[in-house]
Amino acid sequence: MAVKTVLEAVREGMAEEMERDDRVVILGEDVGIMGGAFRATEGFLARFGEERIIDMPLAETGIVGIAIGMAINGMLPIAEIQFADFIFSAYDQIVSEAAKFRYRSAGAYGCPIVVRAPWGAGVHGGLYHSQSIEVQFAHIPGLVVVAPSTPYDAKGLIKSSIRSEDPVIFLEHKRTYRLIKGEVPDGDFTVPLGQADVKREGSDITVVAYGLMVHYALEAAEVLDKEGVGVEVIDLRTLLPLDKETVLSSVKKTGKALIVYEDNLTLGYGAELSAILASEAFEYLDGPVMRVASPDIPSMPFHPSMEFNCLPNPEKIADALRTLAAY
Amino acid sequence: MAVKTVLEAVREGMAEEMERDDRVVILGEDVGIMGGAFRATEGFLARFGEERIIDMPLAETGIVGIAIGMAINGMLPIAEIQFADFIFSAYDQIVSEAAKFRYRSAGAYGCPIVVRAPWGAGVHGGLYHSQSIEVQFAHIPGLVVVAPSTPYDAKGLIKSSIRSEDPVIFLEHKRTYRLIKGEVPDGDFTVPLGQADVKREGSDITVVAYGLMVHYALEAAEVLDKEGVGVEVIDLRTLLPLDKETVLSSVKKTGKALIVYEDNLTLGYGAELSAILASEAFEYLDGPVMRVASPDIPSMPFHPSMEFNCLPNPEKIADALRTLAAY
Amino acid sequence: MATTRYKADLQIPLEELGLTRDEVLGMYRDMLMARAVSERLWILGRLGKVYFLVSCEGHEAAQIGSVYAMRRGHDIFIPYYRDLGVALAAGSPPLDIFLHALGKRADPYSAGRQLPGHYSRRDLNIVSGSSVVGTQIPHGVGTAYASRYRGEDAVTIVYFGEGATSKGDFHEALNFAGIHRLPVIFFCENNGWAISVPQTKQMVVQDVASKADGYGFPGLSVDGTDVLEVYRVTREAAARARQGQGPTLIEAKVFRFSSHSSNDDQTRYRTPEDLEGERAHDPVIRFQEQLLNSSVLDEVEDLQIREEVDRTLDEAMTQAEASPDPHPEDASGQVYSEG
Amino acid sequence: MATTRYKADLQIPLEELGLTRDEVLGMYRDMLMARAVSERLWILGRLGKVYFLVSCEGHEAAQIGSVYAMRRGHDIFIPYYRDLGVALAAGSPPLDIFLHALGKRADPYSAGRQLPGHYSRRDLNIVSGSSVVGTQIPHGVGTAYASRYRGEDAVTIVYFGEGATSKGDFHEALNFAGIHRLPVIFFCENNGWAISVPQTKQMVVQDVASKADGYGFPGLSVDGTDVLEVYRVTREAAARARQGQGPTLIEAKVFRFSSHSSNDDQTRYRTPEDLEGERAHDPVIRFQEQLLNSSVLDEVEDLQIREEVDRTLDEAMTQAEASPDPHPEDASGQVYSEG
Ligand SMILES: Cc1ncc(C[n+]2csc(CCOP(=O)(O)OP(=O)(O)O)c2C)c(N)n1
Ligand SMILES: Cc1ncc(C[n+]2csc(CCOP(=O)(O)OP(=O)(O)O)c2C)c(N)n1
Ligand SMILES: [Mg+2]
Ligand SMILES: [Mg+2]
Repeated sequence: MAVKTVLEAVREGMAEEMERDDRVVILGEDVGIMGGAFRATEGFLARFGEERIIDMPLAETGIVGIAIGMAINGMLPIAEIQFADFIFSAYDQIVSEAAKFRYRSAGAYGCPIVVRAPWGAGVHGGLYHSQSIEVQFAHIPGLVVVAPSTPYDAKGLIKSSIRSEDPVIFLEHKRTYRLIKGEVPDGDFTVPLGQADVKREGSDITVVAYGLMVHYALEAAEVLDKEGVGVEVIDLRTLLPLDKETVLSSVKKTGKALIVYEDNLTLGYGAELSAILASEAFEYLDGPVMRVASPDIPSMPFHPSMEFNCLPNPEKIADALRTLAAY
Repeated sequence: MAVKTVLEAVREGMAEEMERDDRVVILGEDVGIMGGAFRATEGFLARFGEERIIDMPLAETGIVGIAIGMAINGMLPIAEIQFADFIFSAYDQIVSEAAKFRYRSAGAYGCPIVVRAPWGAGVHGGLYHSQSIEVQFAHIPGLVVVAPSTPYDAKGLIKSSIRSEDPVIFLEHKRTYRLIKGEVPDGDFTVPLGQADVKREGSDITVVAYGLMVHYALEAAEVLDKEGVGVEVIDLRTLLPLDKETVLSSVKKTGKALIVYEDNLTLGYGAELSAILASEAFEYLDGPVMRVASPDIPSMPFHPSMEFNCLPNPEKIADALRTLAAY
Repeated sequence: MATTRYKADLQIPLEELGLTRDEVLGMYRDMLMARAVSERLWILGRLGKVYFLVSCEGHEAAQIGSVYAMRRGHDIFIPYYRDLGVALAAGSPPLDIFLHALGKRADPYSAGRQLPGHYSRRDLNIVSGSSVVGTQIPHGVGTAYASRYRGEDAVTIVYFGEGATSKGDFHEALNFAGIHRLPVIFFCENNGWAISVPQTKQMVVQDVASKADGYGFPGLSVDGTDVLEVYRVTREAAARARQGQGPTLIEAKVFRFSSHSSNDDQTRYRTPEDLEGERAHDPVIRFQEQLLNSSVLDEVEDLQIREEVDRTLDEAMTQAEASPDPHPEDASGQVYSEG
Repeated sequence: MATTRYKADLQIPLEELGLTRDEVLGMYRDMLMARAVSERLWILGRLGKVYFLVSCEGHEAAQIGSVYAMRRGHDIFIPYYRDLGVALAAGSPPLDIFLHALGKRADPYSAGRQLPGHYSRRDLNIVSGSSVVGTQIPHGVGTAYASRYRGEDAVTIVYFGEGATSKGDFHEALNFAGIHRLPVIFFCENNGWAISVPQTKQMVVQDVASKADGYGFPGLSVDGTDVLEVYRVTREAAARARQGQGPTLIEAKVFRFSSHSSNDDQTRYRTPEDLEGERAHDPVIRFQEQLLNSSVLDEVEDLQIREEVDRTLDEAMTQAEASPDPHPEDASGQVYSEG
């Protein structure tokens, strides 16, 4: 086992699947000779050739729409959206088409595409290179939405996503790409879709997070530990379908829940988690279901002083945990 | 005062605003000689001329994108999306552009467009003429999202929306168009954006709804009334910005809350309401926050037997109310 | 039938076209069938049994001529809502269409989930579509890529109206198909109307075919009421595609005889003269006359074929109407591959 | 400066062009300024003071020639991220650009909210843009509609790269503009690259200009390193637009001298010969030679202008760097019209 970054893990996972199954191809802007804006497909063009590593014209509807066509004709395409912020012009193809193919054909046609999108803030990307886009997809039945936080999960989940017969939105937090390192087995292994992971056990408060926020939550949990509060950290990993059981059983144990996400608060992913807890764990709750998220502004402002003021961080999470602990 | 339908109310409101202010124009597919798929602009072409009633090519990105350009150059365009289900190819223009113009220009440019979209199920429209689309917009700071349920509100709110300096997504429930009638004053009046309306008072349970579901909730409330349970029905009217105060003060009074929406359950609008209640009204809750919504399927199936099985209805609402009452 | 309007067609050059007499009669039967199914759907509509329909009347020659030019069962068909004739000719029998229009449980396209007009049969390579105009066009580019990628010589034909050419999906799809010279035929059924919006408000150019110029492959306009001409042009495009010479945009100029759909009333926006005038271009009558005049068919056979069509449809309709409705709980399932 | 490469330009026909000497020197100064601002941004980038930049080097003639052809303060400019030269020439001084690039509170474009390269000044009719490629194109169609609707003769000019022409937004916008013959100029700065994707993988056609055919209005290709030619062509398009003759698509063929942005390294995907070769097409040197050879400018004046540019930038940079950063709480506000 070697220590790898999230980026390396995604790259390795894709490369292995491409070796394994020649139905897998990658299409996106600059994925060829340049190896992708973040270098996720570095070296792929030389290794797999132009037929499988397709530099696309600048047109996201086309990228996803064409990937859909490939998928319904027997291929397993991976469509790369250069930044998650640019996925919205492909929104119609994803929501009206990919998500509904199976249902509308009563099971005759599946649509096994993977749409990869680097998302998230903390990189001074400004309004259009920072966005969280998960709820727009996690609301849509028929889609699978994945958001790993560690290199291990990233590799295991990209492999499961490629093999899945359903359309997967695979969200790679760009701040974690090079920042987060961890042990990743060489060679084949998968992490199942739809399963959350308890990244840290604790008995007093449950924190639910995904992506970069998992790491911030773990940092905050360490701090609270020193203050005598046991914090359990759940990494959802897959946002749709949600692993409700893991969340419910943790909160039934701790009685208190904090949900952390970097998207803006209103109708962010944490809203659904709160709703589930308020209805299905009501009798177990010993305090309000709290959320730490970004404020309701259209997107992250560019200048770091403003950006960092908006983003959740370990301090804000620790503060919320203290409030809950004292409740 | 005359009795009018929701459709007539919207039409009248638009016509009055067009008379009042020649910056108002309407653009959309078939809005001209045909008067719109639902006849919302019937007679407008003859009355206001081709420059103001613009039959558009079949291209939603263009319809909204061009409306945005008009708006930033001093006009007050109303873009009609023929069915809400077709708004997704304009999603990028709405979310990346309309919603962010003011923020990204630090207030220099506003984007006063109104995007009207007939939404909702119950008309045997099948997968692509039935959808609820509100959360995809109500999650986006910078947008105003309006969803009236009565003719009075429809007229008052369309007028406020047209006059608003912010981009408004105006959702007209197509099942209410001709079904729901009510008194509507002739001539000018407005209903303010951002204010919920208590459509029925009651002391035991609060139901929060919007669109067609308000009427179903009122029906269920009548039934429960006979069973001795007092149900308060809040019609949100505006979904973003949300009138949190009205909801919170009602639930603080009743201690119990049911949220009804016809979108699929997961990450539907009710998720946010639940989350707010679970965090800000926690101490007042005498029971779980319940939701009645459609199941998590990609959209409404066509055949009425399946469609009606999916949609919330007065019986399902009454059942949930009974559960809450007994809690 | 007294006057022969299409003298020029007196002879049908079967050999030159590469068609057998049986195939030509098959085309004719399918055109009659498409027309007759449409007419029966209107009746079922008026009886309140069919909630919604989009008819193919006026488009039959374009739809059926193009399908016959393809290798059915091998090539890939991506129809849009108006393509009843495409579905039929590609092998989906009228029973399918009635089951679908009635939203029956046995509807092979969608099990009663989709609004009528959404043809789909995986076993016949007919691809499921949405109601969103234009989204299928990039799909056709992707299916063509996949066929070529595997070294197969299947060609994709993707259908749409002239209104759909205004959408970004059209542009993005054709652009990519041109760059990669993919085996795909873009088949536009130009009836001059997108519901109430006439072509002059939809585009400046006279011919949709000319839009191909910007994508670097041929665009051809063809009289879409002439089934054999549609066949010829499409067969050439398919041959080019199969030989690696890339895409073709075909524009079939047709007429929309009925209102846009059962929810529409075209007398609101079209003049009586316009509506009257287009009846002179009935593709079914035109083909009938051509067949009779060229003696490929005689009047007795013609009657036999028509009676056979009627019989088939009587049976299909009866069977479809007797078929059970979906159960309420059929609304769930097939959201994901598992479950 | 020893050899004169552009003999054909020996004379500058000021009168024919409708330009005064001052205007021509203004163009020259703005081109020098745009280049120099870019160069300084790279330096600030290397010093870690500027996080991100997109340079206009190689595009200066196209950007500045086109702006001078418009009525500044009256016509509407919709730039994209590479249009530093457009912003400058349209009246936004270098101080603005530095404040913006540094994300300062006083950044007049966005108060430090947008990534550098997003020019916007309402008082100068420079319209705010996003980073999403192509979305601004329909905006330009809408602004043009509004101008004409009010009976004003303002023309909109909207800028984009050749990559943007692949997007649906481009197609939908040009289609509508053609139908309504709107007073808008679509100005494509074709540098042959969309980050690492060469034009051959972006489109089949040689000239972006030819894409206008499908929309029924003129498309013109112009040497985008020749500022006066760009000026002439754009002025004609603006005159046509003002006279109600509709849109024009102008393609200025330019070179991208630097990597796509400060995050990119073009040596990864471009050959040294390619990169070396394009330096021969420096629009700034070309114009300088033209001015000197035609005696519109002498070497002393040239030096004076350059010194003035340097002085202006020294001052602007110092002032910008000293300007306060945004407060953390500046992140809120201006989400809605109230509050
Ligand atoms: C994206 C989208 N916008 C609007 C509609 C509503 N609509 C359905 S059919 C149609 C007209 C289509 O015209 P055309 O493409 O010419 O096909 P035709 O019906 O004439 O065969 C419209 C506007 C839709 N289904 N999808
Ligand atoms: C919709 C969208 N997709 C992808 C990107 C990422 N991106 C930024 S610039 C660019 C290339 C643009 O090329 P071109 O339009 O030719 O302009 P140039 O930079 O060459 O001036 C890409 C792919 C984006 N900003 N927006
Ligand atoms: Mg049509
Ligand atoms: Mg370029």
